Amino acid sequence: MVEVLSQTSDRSAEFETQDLLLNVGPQHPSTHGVFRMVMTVDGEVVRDVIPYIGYLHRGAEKLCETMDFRQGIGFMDRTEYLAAFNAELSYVMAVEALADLEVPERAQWIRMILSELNRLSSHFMFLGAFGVDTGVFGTPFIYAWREREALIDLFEEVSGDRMMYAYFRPGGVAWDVPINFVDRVKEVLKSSAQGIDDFDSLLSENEIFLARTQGVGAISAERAIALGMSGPSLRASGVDMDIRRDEPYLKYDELEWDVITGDHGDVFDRYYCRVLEMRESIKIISQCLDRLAPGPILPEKMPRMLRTPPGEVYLRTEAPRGEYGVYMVSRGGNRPYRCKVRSSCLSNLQALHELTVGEYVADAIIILGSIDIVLSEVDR
Amino acid sequence: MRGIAKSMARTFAVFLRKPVTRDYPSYHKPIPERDRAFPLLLWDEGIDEPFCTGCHACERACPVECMTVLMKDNPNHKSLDGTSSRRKIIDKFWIDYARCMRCNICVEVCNFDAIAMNNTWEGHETSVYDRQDLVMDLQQLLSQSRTGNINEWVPVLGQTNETVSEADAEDSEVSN
Amino acid sequence: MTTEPAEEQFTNQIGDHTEIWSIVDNALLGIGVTRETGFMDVIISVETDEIVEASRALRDDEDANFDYLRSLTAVDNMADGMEVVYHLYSISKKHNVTVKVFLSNESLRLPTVTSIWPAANWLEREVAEMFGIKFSGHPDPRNLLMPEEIDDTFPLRKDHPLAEIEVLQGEGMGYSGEEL
Amino acid sequence: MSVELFGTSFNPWADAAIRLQLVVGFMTVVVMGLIYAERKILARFHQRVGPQKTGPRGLLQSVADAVKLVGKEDLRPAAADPWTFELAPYFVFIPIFLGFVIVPWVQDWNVRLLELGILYFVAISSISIVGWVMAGWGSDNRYAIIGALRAAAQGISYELPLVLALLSAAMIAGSLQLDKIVEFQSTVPLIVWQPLGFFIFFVAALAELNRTPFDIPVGESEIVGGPFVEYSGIRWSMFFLAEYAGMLIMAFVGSSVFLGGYSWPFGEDFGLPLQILLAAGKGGLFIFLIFWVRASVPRLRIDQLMGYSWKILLPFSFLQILINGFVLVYGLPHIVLLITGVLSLGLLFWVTEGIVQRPLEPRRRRARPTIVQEAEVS
Repeated sequence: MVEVLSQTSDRSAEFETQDLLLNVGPQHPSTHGVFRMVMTVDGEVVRDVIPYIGYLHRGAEKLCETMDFRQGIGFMDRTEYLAAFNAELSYVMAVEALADLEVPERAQWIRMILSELNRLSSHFMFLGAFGVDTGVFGTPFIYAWREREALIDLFEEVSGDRMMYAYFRPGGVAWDVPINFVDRVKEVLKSSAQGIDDFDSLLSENEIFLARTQGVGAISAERAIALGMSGPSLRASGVDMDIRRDEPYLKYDELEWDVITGDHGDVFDRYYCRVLEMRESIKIISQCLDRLAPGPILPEKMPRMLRTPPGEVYLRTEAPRGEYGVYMVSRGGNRPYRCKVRSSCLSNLQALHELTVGEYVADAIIILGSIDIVLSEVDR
Repeated sequence: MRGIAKSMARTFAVFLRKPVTRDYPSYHKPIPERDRAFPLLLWDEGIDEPFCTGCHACERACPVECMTVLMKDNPNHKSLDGTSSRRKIIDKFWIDYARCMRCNICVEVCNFDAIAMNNTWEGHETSVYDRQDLVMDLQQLLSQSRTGNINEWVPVLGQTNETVSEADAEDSEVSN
Repeated sequence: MTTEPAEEQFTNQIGDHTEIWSIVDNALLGIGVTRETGFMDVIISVETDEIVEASRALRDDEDANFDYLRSLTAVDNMADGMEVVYHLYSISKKHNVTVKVFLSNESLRLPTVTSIWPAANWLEREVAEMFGIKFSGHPDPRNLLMPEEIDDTFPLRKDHPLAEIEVLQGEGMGYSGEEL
Repeated sequence: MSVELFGTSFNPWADAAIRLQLVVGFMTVVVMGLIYAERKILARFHQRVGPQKTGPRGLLQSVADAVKLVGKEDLRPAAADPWTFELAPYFVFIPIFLGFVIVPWVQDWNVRLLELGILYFVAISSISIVGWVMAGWGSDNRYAIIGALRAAAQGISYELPLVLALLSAAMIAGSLQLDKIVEFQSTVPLIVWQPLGFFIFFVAALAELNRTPFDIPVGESEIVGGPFVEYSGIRWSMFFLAEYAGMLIMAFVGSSVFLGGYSWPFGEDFGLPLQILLAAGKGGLFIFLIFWVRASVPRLRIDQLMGYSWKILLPFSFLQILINGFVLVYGLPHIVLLITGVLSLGLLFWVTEGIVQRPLEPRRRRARPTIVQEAEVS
């Protein structure tokens, strides 16, 4: 059926045609921030695409080199504003590895709950924006914001801020969660599950949505690996890689959960992997809540000013968009000598050219949406 | 068509739900005790002077260098027949709210519990027409605490719920 | 060799490294390698002109199979030159290695590895513009994050200063030098 | 040679002009209400509240918008083609309003009842495509030209199923005059005899109106508004007005042809108020359906859109005409129409589901980690 619907005749032999340069961004409704790409289009088909990034470059790496370890947390939040807990997590775990700090049990569970909740909120954001990219007028966006609002309210109750939490600290978390935390998380999980159901029935089976997303922007597993993609975008191609499982950090190896992989590596699989991943997140959080026991949340002896011995570590965690790594070099003292952020979005965005060329203009937009970039993480 | 029918059924089900809009300017949602807006200075009502002694601890710890602190000798000190035990006291204090990134570090490093993050709506609704108006001086920083329009929640690093519930059992009951 | 941390200093190394050492040694037969042990991963350093050869060996060797370039960055060691750091991972074998290349300040130039890992493309562009390291043979040597016309400023070098902070508090403060 | 209007006699041209003016003036107000209704209804589909600050429950929102738009500067890009750019809104706006000539609002409330009413309607409404292309070309903007070409391709493609669906209804009703078609439906509405025709008409109407899922010419998330990306102020609002007026006229033509307009189910004997209620209710239902679809489905891609029109809708509309022809020629009972209509509609749905490459299948869930399991064992 598809072959019949999408057949087009080869026009190039009949007319002399001229390619059109189409500039998308930096201000465009679907570039998810300040991203610019110049597309060469032949009619409706993209022949070439050149991405331009750097509009949001703030030098977070350089700034971190001039800050002590606690001050750097705030800048890490701002590299990934949609999943700031995950960004903080990589950073503080790198510091802990360097300073050889033992993190108390309770703090680890709290960290896991919050980073998984943050994964939920980030994926909701993806679903919303992606739904709008495919052309549903606002409905998925508002559904997403409705659920994200509940999550962010919870984060505010815990950390005091809605987006830039600065809550994870080297050694643990800054202060304990509120007394009614467990109940509140359960409440929020319930509403999130409802939100995922809403999305599932709104988009996942809609024929037009499937026609738009399936078979579009497909990438093979080999190419996805070679281009350094990570996270759901990589797993959608069928690569079974999840840092949470392969190199377990925190307590992920003590829980029962599955890694979701796709088969086709197209836009739809990237979307649906995320939807299923959200359900896994809910599963993880519910198990964490059962194991959350009272106890200290920072090590007994925390120095007032943290200093680390010289050394270097590349600490990677599985953030919602993929591998978020912090390469930290210390030469002793209270600040990193070099702090490099390995941004999953940057590496995923590299694949854009390969994904887009040969597709339609309208598909270019949803392909960009499907790799779910956060420009502040791309540019850092 | 079945999928489209399912989508339409779901949107119609949502159509019948109650709207979730919070009518913001006319309705302010109660914000949690831990909410962090911008830092404020606290007023010691017992002695009627600020807690802050101008020790520069917060100024040094601030990652974005948004603070400027000047200290002076306390005219109200006991040696000068005053009532205060503070030898030095804050003279001038500026915080540039436009630069502040609300990281809470100034609160954590303060030795005198003199600075706190504003956890009222006043702290969030700070829009002005001129960026210069976001540079708060000492009087502006103190005014909210002086009028009692702030419920202090000065987080102690590493504080667990057990210690909280023992110490402030009554408070937390009230706030919850 | 600027960093040679004593091994006994670290207590939280993950796992036993002997296996990965033997794999890497087998893969890199005939290539001069210096070993170190990092916090989580093993670190090897190779000579500048052998990096492409070593990379290819690490990727193509069946036991090593480092097919995934996690990260590529550089560290400015000031007087001691610079080092370029490759973090490699094998998706099938699930092991890591960190490869380092040390460069002297006189010749900040090394061959590109984009032919081995296409993922290196943008990462090398970023390193090139931020540190001023030339990657010879790079297919697309434009600036990545900075404007294209800037080619003599390298922000992540240690001798590059931070920008001045614009101070709004000075105005109307009414204090001068003697009061401070 | 004179016509009665409000008890006075006029020259027929003057009379038509006055009637049309009344309709246009009235429609402008109705369109404002329609915009308000769309915002409120879509808001409820989103679980929001919608406009609520301007006037009681936000009722004056459209008025405020109109005032703002009129007050805005009318900008023209320096490189634009001045004549094409400035005339384009009229080419979109005027044909839509000329289409109101043939609509039988209620019994005896109309501008003119043309004998070839349906033909006139489809002929005049397709002129507005020229306006779209002019807007796209005149703007000297690449998004605009892409949008204009999409609009032209889509408008022409969906014109055919639309006409054929209306034609098949007219075959059964035996007239192209809209009030005759309405009278024909005083007992049973034509949607019962022509379910396939109604579906084709509805889909083609969505495409003609550039509404979701066929809003690719404006495609906000891709080409940022398409042909009117460069327009502002009053010219932009004319496009907007034309869009909603088009929706209104399509709703009333659709309800007249397929739902029985003002007549069914109570006939014409119940007087004017009930007729108004019926006409407005059916038109409103049609419009609500358009809003509902807008809130629920994504946008098609250009090739899928064209393919759907030429390869699915067009053959099926011919099939409908064929069936009608058989029934009329051999004098078969109308129940045959219902049965074949439902069957062919089912066939159409089945074919439409074929546009999906692969049905939703649960993704592989890789079992528990291999490495960790080994570690736990050892």
